Amino acid sequence: MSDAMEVKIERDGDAVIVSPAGDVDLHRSPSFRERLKKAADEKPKRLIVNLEGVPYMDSSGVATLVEAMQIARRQSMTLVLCGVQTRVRSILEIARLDQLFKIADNAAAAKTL
Amino acid sequence: MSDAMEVKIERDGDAVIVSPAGDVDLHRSPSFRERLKKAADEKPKRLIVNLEGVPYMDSSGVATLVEAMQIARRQSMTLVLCGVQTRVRSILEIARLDQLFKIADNAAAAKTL
Amino acid sequence: MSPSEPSPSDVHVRLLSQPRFLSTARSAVMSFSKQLGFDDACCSHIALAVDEAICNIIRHGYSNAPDRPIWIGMTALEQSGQVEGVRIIIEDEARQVDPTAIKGRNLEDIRPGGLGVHIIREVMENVVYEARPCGGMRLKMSRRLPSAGGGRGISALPEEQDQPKPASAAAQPSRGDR
Amino acid sequence: MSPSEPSPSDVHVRLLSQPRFLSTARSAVMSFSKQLGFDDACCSHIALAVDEAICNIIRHGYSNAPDRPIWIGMTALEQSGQVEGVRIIIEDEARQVDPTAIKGRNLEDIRPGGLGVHIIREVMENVVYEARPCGGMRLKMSRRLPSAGGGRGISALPEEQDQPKPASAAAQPSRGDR
Ligand SMILES: Nc1ncnc2c1ncn2[C@@H]1O[C@H](COP(=O)(O)OP(=O)(O)O)[C@@H](O)[C@H]1O
Ligand SMILES: Nc1ncnc2c1ncn2[C@@H]1O[C@H](COP(=O)(O)OP(=O)(O)O)[C@@H](O)[C@H]1O
Repeated sequence: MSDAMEVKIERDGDAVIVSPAGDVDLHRSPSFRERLKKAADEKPKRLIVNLEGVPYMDSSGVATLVEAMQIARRQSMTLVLCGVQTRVRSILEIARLDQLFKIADNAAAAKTL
Repeated sequence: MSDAMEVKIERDGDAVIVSPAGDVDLHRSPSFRERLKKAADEKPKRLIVNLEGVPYMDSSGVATLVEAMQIARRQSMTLVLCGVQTRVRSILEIARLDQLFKIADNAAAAKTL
Repeated sequence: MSPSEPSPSDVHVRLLSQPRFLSTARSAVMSFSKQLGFDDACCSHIALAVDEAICNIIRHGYSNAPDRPIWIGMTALEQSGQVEGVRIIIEDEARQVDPTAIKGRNLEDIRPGGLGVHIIREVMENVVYEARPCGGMRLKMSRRLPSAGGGRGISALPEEQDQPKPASAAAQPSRGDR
Repeated sequence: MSPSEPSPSDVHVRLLSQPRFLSTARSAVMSFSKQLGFDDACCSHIALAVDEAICNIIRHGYSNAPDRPIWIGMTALEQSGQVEGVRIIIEDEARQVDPTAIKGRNLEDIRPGGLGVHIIREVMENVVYEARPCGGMRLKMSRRLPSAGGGRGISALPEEQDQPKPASAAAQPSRGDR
C-alpha cells in the first residue's frame, strides 16, 4: 500500500467517474483531493464520485467532498455521489450534509439522477 | 459480545456439527473447548467442526482441535473439519497439522468424507 | 459522570503525530470497543471520534510536526464486573489552548472543514477537553453500551433510526460538560 | 540484521496481561503492517506471531496474573525513505528465563500445545529473545516486505505456494540468531 490513495478515473459519455479505493482519512485525503480536482478540471457535465470502495471516511474526506461540491457549483457541473456505504453515510448524516449531496445507489443511477 | 465463544451445536443423523463463530484465540478457546467436549460427550459417530464462521485462530485454538482429535480417536469417532478459511488453514499448515485432520469443503461434504 | 474512574487504562497506544498511523489507532479502538460489546456501527463511531481528535492534535496542536507523541488510553467502564461502556483519554504535549476555544462550528455555514469537534461531541458522551498540569492537552470522553443507557441523544445511526430521540438537548449530559 | 535500528517505535501499545485484549493487539499490528504495504496473508501472519508471543508472556511469564504490563513496539524499517519491512519488539516485566529455554517442540510429537514459538520463528525473521537489563524479557523480531527480499524461507502462505523455497535452512537468517 503506498501513501497515495488509489483513485480510478474514467470518462463515460459526458460524465467523469472518480472511484477511490480504501479509507479516506487525513493521510489519504490529500491525494484523493488532488485526483478529484484533476477530474473536475476536465470540466465534465457530470462528476460522479463512486464511493463503493470506501469503507470509511473521516472529516478530512468529507471536507474534500464539500470542496468538490463548491467547485462543481461554480462550474455548473452536477456532482453525484454513489455507492455510499453505511459508515460513510453515517458521517455525512452526523455532519448534516446528507441533504447537500445528490446520492445515487450506483454509478448507473448516478448518470441519470 | 460476551467473553464466551458463540458455538452452535446441532445433531444431524449420526453426526454432531459444532459451529463456533468468531476468532478462536486464548480468550475464547476455553469456552470453545468446553462446548466441543460436550458435543463429543454425546458420542456421535461423526463430529463435524464447521469453521466457516472462524476468520482467525491462534495456537490455543489449534491445541483445542488436536485435543478433540485425540478424544475422537479414543472413542472411535470420526472428526472432520469443514469451512476452513484461508488464514486458519495457514496456521494448520505452519503447525504441520493440515495432514492430521480430515478437512472437507462444507458441512454436507463432511458428512460423507 | 461515569461510575468508575479511569484508573490505569487497559490498553494504551502511543503514536507519533503522523496521519499514516491513524488507521492503526482506529483499528485498535474498533477492536477494543467490539470486545466490550459495542455493535459495528458504534465501534466505527468511536473510532471516528478518536480519528478526529488525533487529526486535530496533529494539525492544530502540533502544526503538522511529525515526531511528537499522542497517547490514547482505553478503559472498560465496569460496574460490579459488568461492562457498561468505554472510556477513552487522548493526551498530547502540544501547546495548551483554552478548552472553551475548542468547539465545532455552526453547521448551517457549509464549508470544507470545521466538523471534527462537532463529530466528537455528537458520537461520544461526557466529552471534556482540559489542559494537563504537566503540559499538553487532554481529551476525555466515554460511551456507554446501549444496555447501560448509552447512545441516547447521540446522532442516529442508520441502524438506530427507528429509536425515539430525546426532544431536548438537556437530556444530553455531554453538552453540559463544556 | 536489518539495516535500521529500532529507534523509538512509531506506534507503541501497552496492554494488561489479559487474553481479552489480544484482539486489540492483533488489530493494531494488522493495520500497522497493512499500512506499510504487507498483503493480507502477511499481515495476518505478523499478527499471529504477536498473538502467540503475548499468550506466552501471559501464561509462562506472568502465570496468568491479569494486571501486569505487556508492551508492543512497532516500527517501520526504512532505507532511504523507502519502507522495507516492520520491526516488532515485545517486552514484559516477567521473571527472566534463559532465552535458549524458549524453543518450539518437535512437531513430529503431535499433542495439544507447544506450537507458539515454532509459529513465531516460522513467520517472522530475526527472532531474538533476551533478558532486559531492567528486568523482564524482550522479544525482537522483524519481517521484510517481499519487495525487500522478505518471506524467503518462511512457511508457504496459501497465496505463495507457487514460489520456490530455498533448499537449505542456511538461507534463513532468522535461524542463525538463536
Ligand atoms: N487538539 C486541539 N488543539 C488545539 N486546538 C484545537 C484542537 N482541536 C480542535 N481545536 C480548535 O477547535 C477548532 C474546531 O475544530 P474542528 O471542529 O475539528 O474543525 P477544524 O479542525 O476543521 O477547524 C479548530 O479550528 C481549532 O481551533
Ligand atoms: N515469554 C515466555 N516466558 C517464559 N518462557 C517462555 C515464554 N515463551 C515461551 N516460553 C517457553 O517456551 C516453551 C515453548 O513455548 P510454545 O512453543 O509457545 O509452547 P507452549 O507455550 O504451548 O508450551 C514454553 O513451554 C515455555 O517454557
